[in-house]
Amino acid sequence: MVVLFGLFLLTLLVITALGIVNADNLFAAVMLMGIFSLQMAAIFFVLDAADVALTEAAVGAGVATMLLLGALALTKDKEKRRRRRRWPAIVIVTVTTLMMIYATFDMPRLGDPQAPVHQHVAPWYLSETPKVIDIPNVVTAILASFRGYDTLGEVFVIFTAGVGVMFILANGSGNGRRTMVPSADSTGLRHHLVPRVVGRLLVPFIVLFGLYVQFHGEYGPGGGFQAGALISAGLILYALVEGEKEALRAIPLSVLVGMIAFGAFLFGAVGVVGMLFGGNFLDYSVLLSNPVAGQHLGIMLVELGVGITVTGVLLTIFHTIAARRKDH
Amino acid sequence: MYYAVTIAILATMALALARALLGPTVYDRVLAVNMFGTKTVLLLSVIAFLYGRQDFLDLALAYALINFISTLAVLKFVQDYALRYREQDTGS
Amino acid sequence: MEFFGLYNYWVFAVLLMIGLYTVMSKANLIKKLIGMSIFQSAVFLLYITMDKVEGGTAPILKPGVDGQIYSNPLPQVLILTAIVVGVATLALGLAIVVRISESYGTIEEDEVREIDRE
Amino acid sequence: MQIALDIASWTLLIAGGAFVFTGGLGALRMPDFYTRMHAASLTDSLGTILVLFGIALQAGVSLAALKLITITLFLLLTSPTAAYALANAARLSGVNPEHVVATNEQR
Repeated sequence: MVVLFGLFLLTLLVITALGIVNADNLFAAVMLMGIFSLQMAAIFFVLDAADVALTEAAVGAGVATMLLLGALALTKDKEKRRRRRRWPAIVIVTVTTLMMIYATFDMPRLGDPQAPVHQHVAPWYLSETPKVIDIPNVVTAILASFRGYDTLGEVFVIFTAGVGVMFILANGSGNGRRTMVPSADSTGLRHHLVPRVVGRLLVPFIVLFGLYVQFHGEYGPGGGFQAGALISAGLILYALVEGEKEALRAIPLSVLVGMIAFGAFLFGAVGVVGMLFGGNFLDYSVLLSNPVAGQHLGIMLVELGVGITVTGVLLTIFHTIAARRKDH
Repeated sequence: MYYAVTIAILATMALALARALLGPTVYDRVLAVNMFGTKTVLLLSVIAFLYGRQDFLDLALAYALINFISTLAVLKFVQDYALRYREQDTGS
Repeated sequence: MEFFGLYNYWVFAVLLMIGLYTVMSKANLIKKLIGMSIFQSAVFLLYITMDKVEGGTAPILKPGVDGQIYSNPLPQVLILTAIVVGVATLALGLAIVVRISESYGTIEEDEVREIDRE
Repeated sequence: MQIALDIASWTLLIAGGAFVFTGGLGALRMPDFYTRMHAASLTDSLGTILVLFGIALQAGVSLAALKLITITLFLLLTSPTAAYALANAARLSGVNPEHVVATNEQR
């Protein structure tokens, strides 16, 4: 029965995607993207991926919409309707879709336990995690320990993206003014009493919930990525209701930039310390005398590093885009 | 019983999606997003119980906390927009 | 039920191509980025579809329960990181679009190309 | 006792489902933006309370029930705020309740 619910949601997903493509008004497209993200999260949850659903929830609801709206505020929110030759694109896309659908008939059915994916390393991860690492959340165990290299790489990709956004937007646009200083009229929603009161009330809860997700990630759905996105969503809410200036006074940009660097550094440093203790890079078993406790410590530190970097990058990006003024 | 509620929620999601696609104003779409968010919270809670994994209510909690941020962002967007147009009308 | 076992893959194929179509045929750069997001989401959907095991539950071990089937955790790990990387790269793309808009005064691809040609 | 609890929770769940669906119908069928918002936001709150409390009765006294009550509380705070923000944004940009269909500019 739940599978049928999944099918229904998937159908809605396709309809939403078609709506997004059709929307002339970019603002409407962004709103439909919000619905798209909600549907994705629900589908992930139906398909047993609680951690992924939490990530999509944190990123899609809080951060992605904010970034798109911020960019729209700096550009135009109407797409120009024009006669273009669409037929080549439509033909290519249709043919490829049909070919891909034809190819899917060789794929294993949904939920088939004999599928090749479930034969290789996955059973090993599931059976070894209780012995070697001894935390319930296998996803966190793989993310932080078994495949720590991967995650380190991802953290550096995020790091690079954050630095890239700052390079592109933060160095003024040629006429010598510094654009990192928020404009004077960015008072946020101060004049609106209801959002202000509720926002102020909720910001601590969101940050607290983010910290819970961060440190409870070994036992339930959660971890550094989700926590980073949640905490930055909370602080973005603060910036919305109090204005960017106030938010930057609470957490200055220099602190955020420091967070970006420190999180990535912490991740790498845990790996190097493991090497100094005589293990391999990112091998946490040697950190403490008890290998399992060492794994626990290593995973906690690494997740902390991830959380700090993600928070720093997302907030820096938000402030960089929000601080820019459209004046031409 | 959970199934009945889930079906009601899914049907409402479809209605909200129809409103989002029909418009006509962008605010109708924002309203639909908002509705969809609340319905997602309910859906996630119900499915967590259907699956018998009640520790996954964290997800619904996350949505309950942060889903309205995008609506506030829309208000700010519109407010800045209106402000800018007023400046252009009177200033230049 | 056997027939619907492939539905997820079909949705994946259709979404992937909707994303590709948006990137190919729309001139607006933000619309292109949105299309890229849809493309990305389709890939996420493919991976998460593969992780599901019949009768399984999310790979968060229940203490003291023997014989419970768990879904495959590996695709989840890959996608979990990919979502956050996806939003970071989206931000990078948006930053470039904002700069283009400031330099050229438009975010339509063909108009930008025309200005370049002059 | 168990049966009484079950019946109570089922009643709540069914009523909640009905209200949720009514809200969806109202949001689709009402003639202009403000009436649609009225339909959606009112039933949102009531439906949420009914559904989540219905589930909470099934959960009994547990962490899950506490979480459900927390979710309800937060939703009761956030969804009226969102409704306020939305109505304000619409008003600010000149969507008028008098006109059944908004002016072309806002489309």
